Amino acid sequence: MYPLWLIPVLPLVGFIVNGLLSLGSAGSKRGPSRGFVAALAVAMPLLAFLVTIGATAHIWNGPTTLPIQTYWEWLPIGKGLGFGLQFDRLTALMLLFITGIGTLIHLYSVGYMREDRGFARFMAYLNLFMASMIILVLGDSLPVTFLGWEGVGLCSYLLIGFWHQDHANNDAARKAFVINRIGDLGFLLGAFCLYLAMGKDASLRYVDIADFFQGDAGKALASTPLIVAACALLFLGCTGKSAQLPLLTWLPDAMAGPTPVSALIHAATMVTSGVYLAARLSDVFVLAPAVMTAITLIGCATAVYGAIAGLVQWDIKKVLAYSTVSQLGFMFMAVGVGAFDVALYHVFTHAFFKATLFLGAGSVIHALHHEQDLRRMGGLTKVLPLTYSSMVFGWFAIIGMPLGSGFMSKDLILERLWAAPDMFGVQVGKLVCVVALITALLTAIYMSRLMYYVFWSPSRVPAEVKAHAHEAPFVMSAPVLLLSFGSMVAGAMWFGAVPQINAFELWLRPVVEHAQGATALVASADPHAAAAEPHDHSALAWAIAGCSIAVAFFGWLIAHLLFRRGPKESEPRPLSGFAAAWTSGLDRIYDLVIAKPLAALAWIVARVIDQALLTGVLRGIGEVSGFLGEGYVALQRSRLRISVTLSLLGAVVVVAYLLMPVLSKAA
Amino acid sequence: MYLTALLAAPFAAALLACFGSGRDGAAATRLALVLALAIAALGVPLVTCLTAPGAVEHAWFSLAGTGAVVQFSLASDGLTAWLIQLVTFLVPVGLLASRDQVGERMREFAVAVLVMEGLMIGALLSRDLVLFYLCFEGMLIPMVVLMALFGGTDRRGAALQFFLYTMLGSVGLLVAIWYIAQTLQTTSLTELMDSRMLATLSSGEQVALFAAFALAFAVKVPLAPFHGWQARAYAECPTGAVVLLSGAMAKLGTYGLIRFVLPLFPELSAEYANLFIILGLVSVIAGALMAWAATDVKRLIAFSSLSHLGLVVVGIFTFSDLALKGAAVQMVAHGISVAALFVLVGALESRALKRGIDDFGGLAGRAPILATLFIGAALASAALPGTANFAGEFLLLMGVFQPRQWWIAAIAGLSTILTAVYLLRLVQRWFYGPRRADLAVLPDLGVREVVTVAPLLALSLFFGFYPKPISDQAGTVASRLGAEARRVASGAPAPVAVVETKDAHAAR
Amino acid sequence: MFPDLNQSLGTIYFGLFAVIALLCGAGLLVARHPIKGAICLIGVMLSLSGLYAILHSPFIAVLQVLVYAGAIMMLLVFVIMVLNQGEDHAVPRFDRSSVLALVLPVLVGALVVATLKRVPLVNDAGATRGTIQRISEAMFTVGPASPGYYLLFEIGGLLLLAALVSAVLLAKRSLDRRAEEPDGTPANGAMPHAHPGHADRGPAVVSLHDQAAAGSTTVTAAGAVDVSTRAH
Amino acid sequence: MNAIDPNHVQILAALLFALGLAVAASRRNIFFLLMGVELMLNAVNLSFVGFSRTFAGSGSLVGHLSPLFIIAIAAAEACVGLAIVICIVRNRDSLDSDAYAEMKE
Repeated sequence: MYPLWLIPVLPLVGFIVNGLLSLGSAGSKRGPSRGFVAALAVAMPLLAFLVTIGATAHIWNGPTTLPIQTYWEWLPIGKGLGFGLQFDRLTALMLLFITGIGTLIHLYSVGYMREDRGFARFMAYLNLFMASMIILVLGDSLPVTFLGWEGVGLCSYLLIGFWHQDHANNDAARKAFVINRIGDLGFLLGAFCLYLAMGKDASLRYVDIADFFQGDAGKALASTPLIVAACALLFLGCTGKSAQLPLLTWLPDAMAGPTPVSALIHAATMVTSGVYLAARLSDVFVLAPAVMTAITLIGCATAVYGAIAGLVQWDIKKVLAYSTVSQLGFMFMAVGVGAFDVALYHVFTHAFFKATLFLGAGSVIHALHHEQDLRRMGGLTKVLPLTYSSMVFGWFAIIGMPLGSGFMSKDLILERLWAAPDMFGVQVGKLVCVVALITALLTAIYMSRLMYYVFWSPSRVPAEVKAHAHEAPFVMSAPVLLLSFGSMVAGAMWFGAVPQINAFELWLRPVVEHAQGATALVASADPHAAAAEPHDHSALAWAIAGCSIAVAFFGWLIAHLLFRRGPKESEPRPLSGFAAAWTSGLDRIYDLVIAKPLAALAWIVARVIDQALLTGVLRGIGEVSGFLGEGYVALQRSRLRISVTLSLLGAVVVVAYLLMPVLSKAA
Repeated sequence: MYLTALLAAPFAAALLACFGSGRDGAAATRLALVLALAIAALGVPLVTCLTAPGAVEHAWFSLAGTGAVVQFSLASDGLTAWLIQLVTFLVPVGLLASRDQVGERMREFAVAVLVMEGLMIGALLSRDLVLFYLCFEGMLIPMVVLMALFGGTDRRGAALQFFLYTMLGSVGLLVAIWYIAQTLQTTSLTELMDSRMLATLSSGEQVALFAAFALAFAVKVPLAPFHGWQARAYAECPTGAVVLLSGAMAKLGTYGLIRFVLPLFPELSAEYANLFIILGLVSVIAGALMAWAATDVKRLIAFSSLSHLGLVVVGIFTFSDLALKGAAVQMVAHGISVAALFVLVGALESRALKRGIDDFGGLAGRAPILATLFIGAALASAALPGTANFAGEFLLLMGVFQPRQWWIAAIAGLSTILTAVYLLRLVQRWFYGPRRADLAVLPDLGVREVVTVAPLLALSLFFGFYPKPISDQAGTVASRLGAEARRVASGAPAPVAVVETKDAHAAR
Repeated sequence: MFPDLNQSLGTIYFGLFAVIALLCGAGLLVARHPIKGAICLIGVMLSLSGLYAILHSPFIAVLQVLVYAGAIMMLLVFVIMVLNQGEDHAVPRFDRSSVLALVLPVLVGALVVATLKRVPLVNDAGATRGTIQRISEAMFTVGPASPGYYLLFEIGGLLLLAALVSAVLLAKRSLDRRAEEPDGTPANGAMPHAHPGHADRGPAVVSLHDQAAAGSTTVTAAGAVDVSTRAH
Repeated sequence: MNAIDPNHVQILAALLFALGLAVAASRRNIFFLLMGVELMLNAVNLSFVGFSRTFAGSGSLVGHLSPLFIIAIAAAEACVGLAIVICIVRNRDSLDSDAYAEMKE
């Protein structure tokens, strides 16, 4: 049996050792040996990566999945839910880039966080994150995935608030955790719905779910309230983790964390787990077309929202954060039209180029002594040549320049959108495709804006900072270069290094084939559907590819015209006007509609209902009985005479009672 | 015999502890700790032995004025066994945790704690209503002693309120037990359960008895409108006592609901299930909101306890198999996590003599071990997957979730969000933020405190990944006890076997 | 001892004594000073003595004068005069609760009258005269035929003895404490560190403070210490 | 033989008892309390003596004997009662029976 358990356990060991080292050295000035901590923290994900490659080799040409490994019985659900790990092609894909890119980012972190006192703690958290993320994708059932799902949320919390001396970071961390919890509740309830829908053979294991919903019994449930609820709730879980509307506000705030964290968690891996879940449960999602349409629309809205927000940010990390939001929107658009493989492909390419961009941004920030404002950058091409070249590759990929990885995946998404069948009589796919093209234009504009402001415009860096600005050390620049290389070649995956064309699609076919087939079935009802006719397909593909290339160049052109001279203002100040309203509008609405009323309710319940009313009633009862008691006690103790009188009165009553036969006679 | 020994052990230990040093707190602690650990070890076979220990049953005394003979009846099954593990495990924790607060008077403290342990074990083991009541009410005495002698500034008032409140709650129970003895001539639980004798009473009588039983346990849990004593008592209790009060004694309320209310009154439980579910939901939400608004951290944890146990009550009164299993797991899990939280708050309180939410800040830098353990305990309380609380809450929510009553699970699920809100608020206020100059001399946890808390968290993790022993042993028993109510609630016809025994009973 | 009176004279005497007894009783109720009350009570007792005589109980009539009016009231008056502060000017003789208390006697009286109205009593011709001889015979006959009054008599003697002893002890206890005091050993053991500043004020004071501090003061102990403190 | 109406004797005894009760129950001075009790005892004595005229034989004798014991008890009571009064007055400096209430706390 292949030791799958090693993959999560290795980083977990790193977490435990480094965590204990960090705790144990709390008293010392410098902390534990950085060399050892760094070596362990990087070695563990690297080993996990190697083990993953080994596992992938097992399913390369043979069976499409390793046998499920169940280690022990975890929860008494159904016939007993085991704690099991499942390694199929989807898992392999996710794990390869999670551990691979994760290792690179760990390496980068060694350089980035070296001087920080909490270095060991930071590396421990990163390792814990790796372990959680691995469990998320490796779990063979919804509860095991949920273990990783909340685990990554926890790590995200710990890492966003890593510099916990500053309450701004802590607030951001708390917000991320709480909003993720909202999504997690959706996840749980959705899982329960699924379980109920499956009837007597219910199980939460993915294989059982897939078997059931691919069968006739499952298909009979299509569009029933239970399935719709299940999909909607599970998608709520995805929106929380993957920062879709309406639960996206935590992601920009999460940039409070150290930059490697933003790259690893909030760009490359964790935020894509929503897409992973949707792909994993694709057989279920396709049974609720209404939810699928909603997913497309929400993805579209999120993409537009993120792109516009990215356009007006001044903080380099915020730009990238909103860009991530926007790209995640693209992924969900694809999910919504049943193009799960394409969505995952975009996850894959996005992981490379967004990690490149974030790490590059981190190098810039590092070089400029933690300056994150675009208005204080510019002209850094010469100063940071390695960073510059790698970021150019990332930029090239994200705006969809031909043959960059972003172009490949984005183009496929547009293609599938266009080909999507009508939903409820409306050509949602085509509409969304148009909007997505516009978003792609915006993407090109805001990313080019970033590049212009950082590299291609006159320098606005203060002289004393510029004097000390330097290229990042090798441990930092090497991972960025590797990733930028990846973001160029990842696009080739679709065509494949292997003999077959569509390697990526073929690779994922065993996992999502059925679900996409189901969507195609719906599609085939429409005779004009492009997907049904391969001949049209290639023509359409070329047309869309042309549009998308044109859009990329056009966006770059606009950015060149607008931003090449740098920003008008050079002094940082908070966002205002439209930018502020657009960026923090959602926050304000939530604050007004949910947070404030809830806090007020808490206050009312605690102070008014509990303390005033309930305690008041209690105290009232106490007072009354106390008053009565006092009165009685007063009779007993303060007046000797009265107690004598009362006892004698009692005697008189008794005597009178005894005399009743006599007294009742007439006189 | 074993059960009798288990019941007698804490009392014998209390006697032995009387001979401990009255001056040397450390020596008294050591003695009490050794005794408590020995008792804990004595209780372990309950869950590890494959066969259940033989039940003890012999006539004890006849209840004057009724025809009933009170049986000295002890028995153990999975549910009892696991709660006894919880109790016996929390006693040493409570003793260790109180070392600093109690100081020289450790001997008296230990005696009271051990007596309370014995009474709790008695209440859990007893299968006779009168014996149960004696232990159930007797627990109040050492608890009030602990509270009134070793508690905070408002200890007398809190102890009095606690005593009166719980006493008033269970007066009805006393009357109900008396009435049962009077009319049915027996107080044996097994007899009452097997022959369904209570069903022969008129409906008015049944409702009154049901209300008396339910009220007594609802106050103990506590359930929403009856939680008036809770926050004050928890806040004023010394650490060791509050560990037992919240960790173990509160569980006797939910235990009573499962052990007595569901099997004795299945029809009425089913009939009034919605009432209890709504009260449970109110506890869940109101508890969480009050915890959010609380400024005294012990009160905050008290309210969180209200919230979490409210969920257990909701689960119990949906009668579903999963929910009852979840309730069993959650009872143990919550006992562990809330004990850890209270021990840590107590450790901080004994250092700084305050415990307000604004009294500390930036402690993570100053006391990283405390911060780590506290965040761990808070996350366990927030039911992070991998902790026993998650296993409990997951099963509870899953069992509660029904298509027709989806709103129950939806509302109950909100507690997971709110828990995160208020616990993280606490964590942030206390442990994060800039270091404060007024807390310059605040030592981190010592070895003794780490040894107290770390096993709790380790256990929570262990049961988080492997709750099977609890869910299989305790959960199955709980599910069986709720089976009749579940059947009634679902409207299914009575199984044939029950009808037969009824007829047989009538024929006799 | 006393000759029988004829009917009319008996009734007159009865009426006379009854009126005196009632008037003196009323005087007791309203008297301001205990001495006046005591004198009224003596009046009641003397007139009752007369009543006993005309009711054929000469022995009791004599005892009434000797024991009651003579001994008991003597003692009472003696104590009143020893304490010499009996006048309760500070407190009103009656207050609101007294009015409540007056309901009770009215009820008792009404009950008796009502009963007698319904079941009138009549004199029995066989009634015995309570001479010393008859009483002594009844009381001191020992043996199987005895009604057992001698036992009561013995118990009464024991009771009186017990009363004597307890009265002595009650009165002596405070004297005892006063005698012990010069030794300077406080009963409850002074804790020297409790109030070092007060040490010069004598051990009794320290003792009192310590008791208060210990919070375990019993009333009698505190009272005793209080008395001894005042003696300083 | 004179024939004093036994009803009148009983009524007189009842009135005296009532007066004694009134004194004991309404006066706050501790001496009046004691004297009220004495008055009630006397009234009971009178009642017994009165009943000695309405019964024959040993019944009549009881009416003569009981007052003797009552007088003995009254003496004992007065003796102890006064000792207590002395004790209390020394400690409390008050004859007000209401002022002794705190003794119970």
